[in-house]
Amino acid sequence: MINLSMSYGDIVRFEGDIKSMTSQLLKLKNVKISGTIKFGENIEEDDDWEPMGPTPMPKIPTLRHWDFKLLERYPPFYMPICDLCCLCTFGKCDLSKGKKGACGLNIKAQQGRIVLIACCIGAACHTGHSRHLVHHLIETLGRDYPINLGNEIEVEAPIARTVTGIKPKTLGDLEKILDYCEEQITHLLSAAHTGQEGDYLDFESKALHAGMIDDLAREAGDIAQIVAYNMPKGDGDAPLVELGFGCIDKSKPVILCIGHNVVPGSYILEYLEENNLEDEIEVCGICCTAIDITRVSEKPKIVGPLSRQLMFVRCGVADVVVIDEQCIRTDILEEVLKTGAVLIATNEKMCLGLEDISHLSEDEIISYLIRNRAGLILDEEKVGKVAVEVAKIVAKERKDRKSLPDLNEVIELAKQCTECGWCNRNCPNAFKVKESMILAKQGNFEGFIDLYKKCYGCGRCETICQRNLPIVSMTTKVGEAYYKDLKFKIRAGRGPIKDVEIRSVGAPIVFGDIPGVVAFVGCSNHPNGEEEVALMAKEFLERKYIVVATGCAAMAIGMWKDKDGKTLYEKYPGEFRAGGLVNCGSCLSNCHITGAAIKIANIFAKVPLRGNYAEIADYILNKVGAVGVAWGAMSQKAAAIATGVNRWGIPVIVGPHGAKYRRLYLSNGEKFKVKDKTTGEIMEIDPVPEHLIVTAENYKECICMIPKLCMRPNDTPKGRANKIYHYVDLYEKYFGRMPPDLEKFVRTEKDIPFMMKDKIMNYLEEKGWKPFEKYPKNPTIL
Amino acid sequence: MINLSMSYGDIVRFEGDIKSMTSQLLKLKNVKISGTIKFGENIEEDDDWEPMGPTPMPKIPTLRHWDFKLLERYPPFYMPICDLCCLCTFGKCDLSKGKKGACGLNIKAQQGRIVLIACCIGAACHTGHSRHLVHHLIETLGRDYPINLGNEIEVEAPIARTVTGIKPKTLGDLEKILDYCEEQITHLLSAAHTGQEGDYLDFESKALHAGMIDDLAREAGDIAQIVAYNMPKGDGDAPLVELGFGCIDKSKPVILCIGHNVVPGSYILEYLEENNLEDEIEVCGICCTAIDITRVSEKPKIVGPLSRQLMFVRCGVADVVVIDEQCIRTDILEEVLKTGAVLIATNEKMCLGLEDISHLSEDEIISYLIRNRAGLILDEEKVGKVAVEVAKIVAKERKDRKSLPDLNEVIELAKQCTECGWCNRNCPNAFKVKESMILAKQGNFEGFIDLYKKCYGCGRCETICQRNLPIVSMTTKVGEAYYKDLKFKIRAGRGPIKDVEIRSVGAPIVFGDIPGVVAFVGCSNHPNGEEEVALMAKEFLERKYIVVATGCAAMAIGMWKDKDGKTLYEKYPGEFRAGGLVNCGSCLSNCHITGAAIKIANIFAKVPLRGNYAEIADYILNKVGAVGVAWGAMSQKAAAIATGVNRWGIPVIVGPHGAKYRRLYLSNGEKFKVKDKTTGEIMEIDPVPEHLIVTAENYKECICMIPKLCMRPNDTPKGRANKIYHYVDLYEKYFGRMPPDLEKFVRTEKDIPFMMKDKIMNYLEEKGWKPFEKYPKNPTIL
Amino acid sequence: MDERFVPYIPTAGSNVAHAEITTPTLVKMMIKRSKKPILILGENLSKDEMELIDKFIEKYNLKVIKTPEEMNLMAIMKFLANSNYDLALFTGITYYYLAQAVTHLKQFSNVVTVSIDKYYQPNTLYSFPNLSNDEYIDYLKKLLEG
Amino acid sequence: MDERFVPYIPTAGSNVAHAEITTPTLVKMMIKRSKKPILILGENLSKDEMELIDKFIEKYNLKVIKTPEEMNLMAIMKFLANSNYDLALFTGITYYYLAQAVTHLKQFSNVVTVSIDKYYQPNTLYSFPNLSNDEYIDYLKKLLEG
Repeated sequence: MINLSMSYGDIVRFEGDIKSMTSQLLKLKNVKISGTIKFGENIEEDDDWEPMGPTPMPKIPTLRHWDFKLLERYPPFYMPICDLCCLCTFGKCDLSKGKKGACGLNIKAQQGRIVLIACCIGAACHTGHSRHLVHHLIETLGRDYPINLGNEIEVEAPIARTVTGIKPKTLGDLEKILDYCEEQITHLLSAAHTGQEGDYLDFESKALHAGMIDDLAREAGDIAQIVAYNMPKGDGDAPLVELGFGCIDKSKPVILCIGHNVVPGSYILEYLEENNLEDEIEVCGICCTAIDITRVSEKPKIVGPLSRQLMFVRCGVADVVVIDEQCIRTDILEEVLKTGAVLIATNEKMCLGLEDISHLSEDEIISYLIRNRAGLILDEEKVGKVAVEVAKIVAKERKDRKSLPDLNEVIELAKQCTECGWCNRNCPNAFKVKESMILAKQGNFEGFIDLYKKCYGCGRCETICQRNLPIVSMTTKVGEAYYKDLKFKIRAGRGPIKDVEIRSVGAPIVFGDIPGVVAFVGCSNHPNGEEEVALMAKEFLERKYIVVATGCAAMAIGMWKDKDGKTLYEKYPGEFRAGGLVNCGSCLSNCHITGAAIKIANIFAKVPLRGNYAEIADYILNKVGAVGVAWGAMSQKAAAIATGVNRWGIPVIVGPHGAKYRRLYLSNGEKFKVKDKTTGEIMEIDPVPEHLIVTAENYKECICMIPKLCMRPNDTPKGRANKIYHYVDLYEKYFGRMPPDLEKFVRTEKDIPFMMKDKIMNYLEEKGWKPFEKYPKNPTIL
Repeated sequence: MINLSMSYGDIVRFEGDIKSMTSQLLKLKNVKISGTIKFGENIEEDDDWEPMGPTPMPKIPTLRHWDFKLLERYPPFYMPICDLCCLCTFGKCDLSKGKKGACGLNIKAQQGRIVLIACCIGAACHTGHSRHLVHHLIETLGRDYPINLGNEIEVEAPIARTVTGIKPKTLGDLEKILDYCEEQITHLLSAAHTGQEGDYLDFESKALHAGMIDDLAREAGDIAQIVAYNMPKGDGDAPLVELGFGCIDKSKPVILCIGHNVVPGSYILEYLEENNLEDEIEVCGICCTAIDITRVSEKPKIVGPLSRQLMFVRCGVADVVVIDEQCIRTDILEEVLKTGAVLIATNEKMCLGLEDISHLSEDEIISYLIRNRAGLILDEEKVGKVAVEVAKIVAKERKDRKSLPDLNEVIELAKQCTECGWCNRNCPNAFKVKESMILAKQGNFEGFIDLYKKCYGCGRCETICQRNLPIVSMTTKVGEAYYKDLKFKIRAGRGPIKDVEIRSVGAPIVFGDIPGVVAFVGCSNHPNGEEEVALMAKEFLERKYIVVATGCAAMAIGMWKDKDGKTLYEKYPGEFRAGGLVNCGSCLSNCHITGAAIKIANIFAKVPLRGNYAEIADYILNKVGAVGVAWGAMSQKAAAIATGVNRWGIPVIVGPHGAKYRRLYLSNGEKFKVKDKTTGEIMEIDPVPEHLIVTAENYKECICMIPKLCMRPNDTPKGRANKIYHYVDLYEKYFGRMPPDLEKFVRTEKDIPFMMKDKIMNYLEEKGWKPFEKYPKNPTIL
Repeated sequence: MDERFVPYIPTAGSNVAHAEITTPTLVKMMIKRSKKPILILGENLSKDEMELIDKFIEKYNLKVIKTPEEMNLMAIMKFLANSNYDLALFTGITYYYLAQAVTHLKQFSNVVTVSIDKYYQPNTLYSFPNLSNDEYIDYLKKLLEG
Repeated sequence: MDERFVPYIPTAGSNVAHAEITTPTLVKMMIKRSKKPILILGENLSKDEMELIDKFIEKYNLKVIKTPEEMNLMAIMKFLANSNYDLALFTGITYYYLAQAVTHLKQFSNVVTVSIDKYYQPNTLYSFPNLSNDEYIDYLKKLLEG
């Protein structure tokens, strides 16, 4: 009997009989050994890549002291979206205006609790996704399959190293990381139960922990898929792939993959390759699945971000829609069936009530799908052949099928509109739908043309329409007719940042000579179309910031062209350097952005990583001028990602709808206190970065906030002058005035950019500005 | 190097060098072994206790076919508590009257989603709790510590065996079970993310899966604590322990433990024993911690269920309040400090913003607490000495401290009442608080006396009171003054049901001769005081049902005395037999109730357990006449427990507030279809059990529903006649009439109890009743 | 806002759409217009109230289901949602329990639901306002007039 | 219910307590009674509206913060909650964004909040009803009268 169960960091006793032993290579049978192994730090000989730091595998309270430091400076600012709590049958309880609920909870703690639940759902989402990937890849490639990101990436898993103390060498090692994630998520979610945590700061500390787990889980998943599918490994020259409605070849059978999980799509690509069908069948994707299949092969095309999902499905271009998990419209089945296409669900997380036909043979599945038009196939390997063969058949059937009304029909439909105006009022953005209808009645499509550009296709206008007008279809048709040039390019997701890139930008970032790293991430549900994010990226690329992107934001950046018809991906290099535009990949790949910040601390500044969370985060907060922009952040995943990023000390800006997350971390904008590590002295400094997570009402505000949130206490005067230059220049460009709070960020005259000296000095005098007498050489809040 | 990572069911490759080996007892150093072990089914020689069934370690879709069978017969019935969804920043979305949300979701799926989230929180709570217990006990007792429940309990873990296929032999084996639970919870929670699951039936199937995980996690935790703390192991004669406000000796220093986790309390008991202080210090508890510390020792006393928490704290009897986790008032810190007592928080799930003083020495902690009155001690071993020594000091300080107003003060306070009436309106039960105030102004306490009995002390009346009157304190004072006899007895939680008990009741239960097993479980937040549950229990004990209880419901049953001053625990035996009153223990111990049903299938009917979920559940649904009553079910845990119980095929009745769970499983009350396993024939049968989860408006309705929900298709005519006898008799007793749906449950004349023949035949004739021509010998829905 | 038009337990409402206030006169009109009305009658009325309700039932020859005596309230809701009753009146049922139960009809049926109890019930389509005991007796009497 | 008194985006309200409808006359009275009023002014007004608002500011010599130009709206909320401004007027701010932001003041301050925008804002304490463009101009003019 051998009875071993180990979890990292434990002492394991084991017992067993050895009954047979052959040569050095043991074939064990009836082993009986008895003894004790200290499992954990000492388990691996070469596990001494770095001495273990103070907090490997932190539990809920382990990093609480760090969280409380952050929360002291950036206290949670709550906007309770509801006066009530309805989570248990004690309630509903009215918590408004200081009232307590039946369990004793107040409204601040309730907000923190809801944020915690959201972050747990987000973290569970990424952990479940990564678990699925790792499980699947271990089944196909084995537990020992090595994690090797190439010679240029030695710090392969900066988050895992820092958080868990594990340096993952094989896919099997990633399982230990995910075990840890699942245990933490369970404890965290538990704390949201009625009658558990009661303090808002502790809820926030737990939310920050959930965010960190989310970050860690994403890293495990992305590393697994990079090594298993041979995705680009930090390649700045990753290929440019096609993006946009316009690049889908409708003459071929079309397979559309929606979601986040690369596995089913990869089997489709494999089947096509094996059967030399790559040029016969069009494979395209929406949302992160799209990004990830283009990291596997250059052939598939990216339709666009999730905000274009309903519109594209309504187009009826797809013959087969393969869905996996996350960010898929929950009415996708109904929508796909309306177009005459076939839907294949492939993931236990989204079964949609469909019959599980996984046990059938591929041929049986194909005929089932042709008869029934939709089914659940949990054996992803079968999806390859099935999707392709069904697409071939369905494409023929559907040849003359029309899904959208034609323009005349749009006019006729518009004429049915009663002009009640509820479409405008049920629109999350209060867009002028009614007015577009009124124009369309006269054959004037200007309203719809504008709508097409701005709308993110949620369909709430339709659901409230008394006449059941298919407003999204009408919008889509007009868009199709009037936007002829929907063909773009995006650089395939390159994955992590190389160590060598970190070495060359480390100093200029830490001293402020590169004015900042701006990461555009998350969903594309912002109120004014994809273009806004592209224009923001452009602004900072031109100013030689490092611009990083992932997920739907990375697509949005590709959906704008300059006058020469070039996208930003064609104009700017893909390297992590000043003026570089780095598409890391899908939402999972967000880990490489925090990863880069960590690597700056480690590779450039030699701060030890292993189990050393707080010191690394403190370094980033004080010295790495990075800011995340989640302009269309929509989901619980986005909440978890942002909160995880915040725990590392990186500020985040969200769009106006982000206010519905209910909680920001805002400082009071007054002077901050830090310690100078060199002298031990506590001193007052300028309030940088000013907030940890903050909303911006619009594009202009966001653009002007970015340079400000890139400022850090560690900036050299030259670096700060550079950052101030952009802050002032952008404020003047977008608001036609000096920034109203500039005086806070000028520490001494040396911080004033030479070109703006007079102007700024005049302004500062007006404000009664006084320079700081000193500021810290080596700032820390620990 | 040794590099082993194992999870159940996997093939593990391992490598390592053996550099030194001493005798049979190996001291391993630089081991190098290479080989492959098939870990899982074949790992243990004696792992062939039963061949593996079809579904060990089921994933989300594995038992979906079973769920869909249940849900077809008992479709979810939704009562949407809110028209909106506010879970993502797409929203808030109005889902009322058929409208879809921005993600495409409809209101049915949204209700299923909320239920899933609640069940995940519940399951996380129990899993986290069990993980904490197992982790702690492995640290102190070792991973190999055996699981042995004695000779009379061979099937030690019926749930684990059925669900996972594991027969846990050591504490270490429980870790594998919890790993599985955590992975499943993560996947399940993920499915609740925006844009994942979209079908209400699949949400329900996932909720059922979460419920099953909850059941499994509870079993792991309760088994761990039973073996580690030597709690009663199925002992029908477990000692009677003291219960009630009245049994606390206020002359001694009093330590009050609140929550669910036995660990800190057990250290307090240990310290008292070691220092011969057992008679000097009074240790008492509220909620499940109270039950579990009395399973460790007979000395501590149970104050009462969670509904008495605020009242008892307000009494000021406790000098030190030790909280652990779950069902604790979230304003406990504020409440305890008001009484001058000291609060010790001991669990990462409830930190309450307190300073973590775990790293200090016990003496330092004591003086910290005396100065600061509250702190967080995560090293539970230290809690033993600290709580006791602090209690000694604080008790002296507090000697003359008064927490409650005296009766004259109550009158003076009442006089301040403006009679605005908002106390009544903010009371979850609309109790007549204002009227009690008005009476009290004249020194008449009748209103408050009645309130004291019925109120569950949520404090919502206080929070809305414009005059900030301490209504709960006033009620408590009146109760203290007018209820002199608050001393009761409860049988200490005996844990599992013995195999021998199962053998003797198996046949009579399955054939219906024992009319049913009624389990009173869950919280005590029912609108009319503890007594209701005791009276229900009494009713069924007198009728020779088997009555089982756990948690706060088990306490409520003890809080009623007959005219001789005896509680039901003193009047009825503690064995699992007709007319027995079985207190299994805390909420964790609910697992033994489903466990008993499983064991009936296994031990009596020889249905194989291992990895054989659906067949076991099908057996229970059709043949085991058990019903759960969660009269005051309040929390997400209760939602998870009930849903888990439902998946096993056991119906549950919840009190009127249970409607706020938003979802019931109701049949349409028409004939059901089953297959006769013997003949393969599909046939119509009587609709039993009629519902899977249903609310009752009041006590009377609940009592009359119990015998009905104990009916099963497998009842013999004699058995069914017995069940019908009680159904009719109770209906007549409580409603003065025949049950209005009786005709549905009389299959043939043989089902009619002899004593009621004429009456029932007359009734049936009126209703135009026709007998079934046949009914199945061996009913199944599989 | 007039407290009489706020749900008696203020958190009982389902958020966006709350019942319109109605009067005895309007209720009588609704009954007359209804093809198939029904009264769901709980246990919580006083003797005086019950006498008036009995007369009301008689006057309009109303189909009645007593709950819980004759049927579980949730089973009634399920039944009504699938029935051709077009008007359902409610009184005498535990306030918060009805509030929760009737959301089923609110979302999943077209039955016109009316609370004729003495507390304003937000989750029916129509409801009397919050009434004192005397006012309620008065309302019930008005139901019998004409 | 009158649609003019339903939040312009009907889901924008915080559930239990929604703004009381107010009028230009009442707003003028509130300003006069206020010790320290302030106007938070967004970017979304038309030229005509802006001209009238400018006159209104001048007439009452109002302290103004322009958002986002001068300050982030959330920072303004945080600032107001800790200030001694006793009356805060709002107009020209993205509707749903203000709806969310102002819940902070609703829960955590005693500032009297008033929306003088053209859409009924449920989460201030007082608000104009939903108005057409013409009606809104009319309301603004009334603010200047007297």
